[in-house]
Amino acid sequence: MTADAAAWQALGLSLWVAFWATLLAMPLALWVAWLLARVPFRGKWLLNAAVHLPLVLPPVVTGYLLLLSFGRSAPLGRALEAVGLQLAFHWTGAVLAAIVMGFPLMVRAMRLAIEAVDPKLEAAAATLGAPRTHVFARVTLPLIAPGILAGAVMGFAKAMGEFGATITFVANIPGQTQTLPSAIWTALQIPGGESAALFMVALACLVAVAAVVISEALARRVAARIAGA
Amino acid sequence: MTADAAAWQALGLSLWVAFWATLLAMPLALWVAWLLARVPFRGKWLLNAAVHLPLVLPPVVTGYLLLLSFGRSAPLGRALEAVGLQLAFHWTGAVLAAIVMGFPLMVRAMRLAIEAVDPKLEAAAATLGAPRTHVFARVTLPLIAPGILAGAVMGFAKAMGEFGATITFVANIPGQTQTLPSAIWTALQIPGGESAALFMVALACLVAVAAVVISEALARRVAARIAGA
Amino acid sequence: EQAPVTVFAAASLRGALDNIGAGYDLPVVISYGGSGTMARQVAAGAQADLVILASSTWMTWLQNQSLPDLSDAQIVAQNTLVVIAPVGAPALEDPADLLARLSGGRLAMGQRDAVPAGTYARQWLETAGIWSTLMPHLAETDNVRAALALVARAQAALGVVYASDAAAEPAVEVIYTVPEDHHDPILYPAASLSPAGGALLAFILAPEAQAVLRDHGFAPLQQ
Amino acid sequence: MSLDLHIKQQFGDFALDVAFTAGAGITALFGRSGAGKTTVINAVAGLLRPEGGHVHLQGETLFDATRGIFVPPAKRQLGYVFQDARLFPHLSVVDNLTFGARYAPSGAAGPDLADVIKLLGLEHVQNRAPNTLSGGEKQRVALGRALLSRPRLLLMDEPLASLDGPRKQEILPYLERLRDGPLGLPILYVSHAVDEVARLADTLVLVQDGRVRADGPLFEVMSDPAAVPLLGVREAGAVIEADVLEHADDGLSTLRISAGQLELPGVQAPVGARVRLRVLAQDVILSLDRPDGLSSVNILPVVIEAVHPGDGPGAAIALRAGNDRLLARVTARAVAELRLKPGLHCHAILKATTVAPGSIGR
Amino acid sequence: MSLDLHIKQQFGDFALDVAFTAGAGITALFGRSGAGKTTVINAVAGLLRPEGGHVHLQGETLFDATRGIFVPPAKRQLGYVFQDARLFPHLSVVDNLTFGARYAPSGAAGPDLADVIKLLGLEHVQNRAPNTLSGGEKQRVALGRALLSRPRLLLMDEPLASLDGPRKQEILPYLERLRDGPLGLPILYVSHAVDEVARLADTLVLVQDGRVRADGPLFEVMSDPAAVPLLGVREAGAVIEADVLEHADDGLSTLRISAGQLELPGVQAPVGARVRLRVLAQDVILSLDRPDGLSSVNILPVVIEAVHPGDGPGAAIALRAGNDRLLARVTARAVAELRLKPGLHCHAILKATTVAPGSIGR
Ligand SMILES: Nc1ncnc2c1ncn2[C@@H]1O[C@H](COP(=O)(O)OP(=O)(O)OP(=O)(O)O)[C@@H](O)[C@H]1O
Ligand SMILES: Nc1ncnc2c1ncn2[C@@H]1O[C@H](COP(=O)(O)OP(=O)(O)OP(=O)(O)O)[C@@H](O)[C@H]1O
Ligand code: MOO
Ligand SMILES: [Mg+2]
Ligand SMILES: [Mg+2]
Repeated sequence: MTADAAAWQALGLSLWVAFWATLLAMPLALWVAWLLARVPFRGKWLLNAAVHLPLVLPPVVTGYLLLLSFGRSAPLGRALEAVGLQLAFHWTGAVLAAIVMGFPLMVRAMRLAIEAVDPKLEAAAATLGAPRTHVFARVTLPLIAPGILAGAVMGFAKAMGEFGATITFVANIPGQTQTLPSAIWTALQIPGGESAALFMVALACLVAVAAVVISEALARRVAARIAGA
Repeated sequence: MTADAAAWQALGLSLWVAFWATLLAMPLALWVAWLLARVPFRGKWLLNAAVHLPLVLPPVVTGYLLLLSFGRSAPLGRALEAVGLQLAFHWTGAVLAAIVMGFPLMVRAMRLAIEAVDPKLEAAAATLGAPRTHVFARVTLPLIAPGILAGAVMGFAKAMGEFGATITFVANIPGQTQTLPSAIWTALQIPGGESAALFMVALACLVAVAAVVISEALARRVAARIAGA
Repeated sequence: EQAPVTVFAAASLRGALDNIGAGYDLPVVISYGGSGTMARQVAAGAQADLVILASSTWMTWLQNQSLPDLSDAQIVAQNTLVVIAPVGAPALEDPADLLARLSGGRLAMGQRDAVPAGTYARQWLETAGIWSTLMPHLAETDNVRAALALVARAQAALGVVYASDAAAEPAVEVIYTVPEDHHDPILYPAASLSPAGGALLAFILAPEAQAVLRDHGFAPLQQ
Repeated sequence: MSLDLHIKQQFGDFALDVAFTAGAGITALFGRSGAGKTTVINAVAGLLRPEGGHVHLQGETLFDATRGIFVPPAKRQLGYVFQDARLFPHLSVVDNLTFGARYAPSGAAGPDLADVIKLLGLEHVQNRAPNTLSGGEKQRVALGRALLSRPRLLLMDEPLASLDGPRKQEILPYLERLRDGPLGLPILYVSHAVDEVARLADTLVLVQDGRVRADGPLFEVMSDPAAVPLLGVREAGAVIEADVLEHADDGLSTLRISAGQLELPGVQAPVGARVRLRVLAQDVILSLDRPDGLSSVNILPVVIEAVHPGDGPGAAIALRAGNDRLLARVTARAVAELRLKPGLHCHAILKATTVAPGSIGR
Repeated sequence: MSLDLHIKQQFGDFALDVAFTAGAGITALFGRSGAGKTTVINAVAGLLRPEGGHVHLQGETLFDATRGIFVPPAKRQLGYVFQDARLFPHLSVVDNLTFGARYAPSGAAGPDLADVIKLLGLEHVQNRAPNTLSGGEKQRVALGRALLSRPRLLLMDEPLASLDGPRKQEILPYLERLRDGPLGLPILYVSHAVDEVARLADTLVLVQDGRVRADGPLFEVMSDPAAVPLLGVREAGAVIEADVLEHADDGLSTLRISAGQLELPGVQAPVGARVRLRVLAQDVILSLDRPDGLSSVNILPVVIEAVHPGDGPGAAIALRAGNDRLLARVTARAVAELRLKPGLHCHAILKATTVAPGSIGR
């Protein structure tokens, strides 16, 4: 396989992983953000700290902890493998790593957005008869669309760039688990690999630009609707 | 030096680096967030994409790019060193790496907060005679305090956990540039190093908890002032 | 307080080199990392007195960077490639049995292109004619020690690592030693960037330090 | 309907302790800024869980502090028109209007979207974003939104404050129809405007500094000279009932009250209907003799019941006209010159155009 | 002051094209909801940059579309009381009030913090967060905040809409004093309340559907029968000037108007001052003969100038009393019965308490 083909393959895998990671993490992140923003409960500080942990820990440690929890020798990993879900050394594990690593970013963006929603509007919806879930779906959710979008972009970008946890959890197997960052890193470990790396860095930049441009366009549409333009 | 002493030393350095990174990045992040949120200009998408790049690129690449730009053999690096500011292989470089890596997180949090400020309040301040800078300092800034706080926590946490870019840019010199993540990684390089690593991971967790708890307490105070409680 | 000697060294030397440094009469500060990173950092002007890599290609690259203070390279250590398994496993008679011995598990090794130990492992497996069969069953890590840990933690069934790594980990057992001629020689070249580095280099080459390296599982230097 | 409430709530040094019962029709909460009106209405809506008291609506307990009962707002089926409009900024005007429709009890009667848009004059803005509406337009959408959720009780917190006179004149009869129509929609209405209150309310609750100062049927509270300082001198007056006898071609209608007949313009109720007239104290002129040749033809024989000298140069004269009570406000000088005193028979001149006609409930 | 403006702005299918000049004193913008009042005031404040037109204040060009001049809001030195209060939620009431003080031109005269807190009754809330204020309290803080920035022109967008009657009665005289005092603070005032407008305004601008329908001195616009439909039937009337002659012990004051003397309660102006009286058309009763024995002592000889039959059962009668014009609203039946027609001499009975006294500016 040529270096170029390997690059495209890695890009494809990264996009795939980032797509699933973003999609899967969003509802959970939204739920956690909502808990943190709006629901008072004991031990909230613990959840809050736990959400931030992947930021504070070196990614390698996070990957290592994932391996210890979901690896083949861990009960959880074995149980999941028994139902056909293999995570370690598998692209699905890369998705999990990306979810975990992007989680603090997504939660924070969504939480800020939720906290900015005027509770008076939610109260107004309640007086109109809307049950809690409907208030969330019909008032809160559309109003925090910019925050969700921001969270999604951050999560996606992080998933595209995640390296340490991914390589530790799912290794760096070309064609199987070699994401774009792993491939770039690999290229950099070879004397003279800079040009191959540069090409892949350019691909990553392109993806970043595309993600940012698309998300901004979406955000502008949301904002325009509210501004009435 | 014992393993424990090394761990404390690494913790001290990481806290020091994270402190400066957060402090220095905040004004710049705030400015960029404000530009992105409120000022229309050509090429905004470029700035926006650039801010997201450190998320998308593998940290090692970011570190390598820093090394190429600010290394002792790069013109910029040499110029800075001439005025007494050495970055590469120096704790100041770790600060720079942490700033760059945490920047997207800080900007996003602040930007979301700025976008949530009702422009009508800013307009009201203007009609009272407040020049632009005063409107920002006396109305916008206090209103986005939660976002600034969120950005600061994220930036601080990221600075505590940054590994790839840091080790690439400033190396892993115990007592000089070995941050907590580098020390954890180094500990994992010898079989049986897990217990030393675990101890340092616990330290990192403690810092995370402390940062989160402190920031939440601050945020509650801000919120209480606005709610009038 | 004496000025310490700063060494940039390949991570797989961690342990042995720490011990040697402790026995030196000046304080020794060692920054560990991947060989490629080390080489680039030295080229970028890192204030190292001595650089020790795990890869001849990177040392060649570094020598070509026209650094005025860089001395000629000298081999300070040699290593052997071994196959490891969790303790208690029977010896591997024939590399052809590798796939069977994996029994659905994975073979941990350094990344084939990026990690020198992984490149040597690939060379061996290609020579043995089982590379393509094994390819789908690999767990390629970002450094050898990670491969070692995978086997020690039973995350991977078997691993290909250096003898020096295996020696340091009580949880694993060497079940096969790879013949030296099945891959490029595994050499650790070093070069000094200052007189202090040169002195330390000489100390490492001295028999006392070489004995420490051998204790850590490195192969004796073949001059 | 029957609303029976008692709300106790302490905010810093402001103590609210309000209790009243309201029957069918419109109950007005009237009081100065900061008196506690919004707080009461919030407690009824369930947006505030008061520290003490209870809220019973049609026999159902919505809140009871001692029994620990608190029905959440979404389950109360009340329509709340907020003092600030609180429109959903991400929804168009139409989507705001129909927001609550799906939660209305199935089969509940009430106005439909087209009716409401027409009544409130929202045709031109229906597809716009709330942020582009003028102040009065927002308030109208808020009113429509509450109506379309088909509530069993409508809570209105100064809903017409930013509406112009002509628009108010369109909406007020509509509210009356809601109250009087088949829906019989009861309304709890906060207002500073005495004329609105006088026109609409069946029950009046005067709130001052967190306490109820007077409450009861509108007629009684309004014609109680003691209420004058609370209502404001210029707004004091009586509300009386009248039967519509005839509509003449020139637009004047003849109405009968207990003391005689009145001729009024602009009476919309059909012949035979009972309507309500508001007679401001300041719009009643007393005459010792029955005057002649006046452009005002409404002259009633009255008996003075009491003379209440005010703080200033005015005096409030309580009058009996047949079975009805009227209030007149005259100067102290006139009291002296005309020797007005209880028991004196004289004539009250009412400007025909000064009374606000409006149909009345039950 | 002189304000000279022309604002052109298109919002979707709403076209605004408003031009007027306003002299010293208070200029009222009056119009129905959605007429474009807030848009005009925003353009004056600089919060909207209109598509066309200009704004000149005291000879200074604040905006000129053709010359591309646009002075930013912060440099205009105007005080704006918004329709929604727009208080700064993170600042206490006092900090809101004093927000603009530091930008006031040094040495500018005006009320100080203590004055404003007292006038607006904010003593008890001064250290509270805006979120805990009632609707009326918020509006008062907004007014105080604008006043304390020492503006050279005050823009008020329905600033009293959510205030109760007594509070309004306290604030209106204060606004008059601002207008008349040494500051001579000019005010551009949006209101739906005709009584506020009649009391305060020197110039009245009637806006309808984005156009000016009538504008000019208050006296003229108010007593123009053509303005009746815009003002609302019940609010039409005349505003006349009077000189204070004497204050009697019983609280009544004697005032001279061109047609004779009136006796009114509650006149605060000193003897010799010129005051303004509002006489609602519906509060004027016409009598062919001079009546006697009435509780109302204000009877003026008048001449009928014109009879304007209305759409309904009423007619507007334009009267001349001395040099002043009055408006009376009577029924068509009374017109017929009393045979009212131009040139007829008769008497107008004015309820003494129906006129709203207030000092007047220049
Ligand atoms: N959270 C709070 N903390 C302290 N005081 C409060 C709080 N909420 C309300 N108040 C006070 O309670 C009083 C009653 O408020 P409320 O909003 O019920 O008044 P209101 O009668 O509706 O007045 P308005 O006519 O001005 O709207 C006010 O003085 C207000 O300042
Ligand atoms: N951004 C916009 N897009 C479309 N229409 C707008 C926009 N802004 C204002 N309008 C329309 O312009 C008209 C005038 O608005 P404005 O706010 O000036 O009215 P107003 O006279 O202040 O009314 P109110 O008394 O109800 O506050 C309204 O019909 C409004 O819907
Ligand atoms: O020491 Mo290495 O570069 O991990 O084989
Ligand atoms: Mg209120
Ligand atoms: Mg308006």
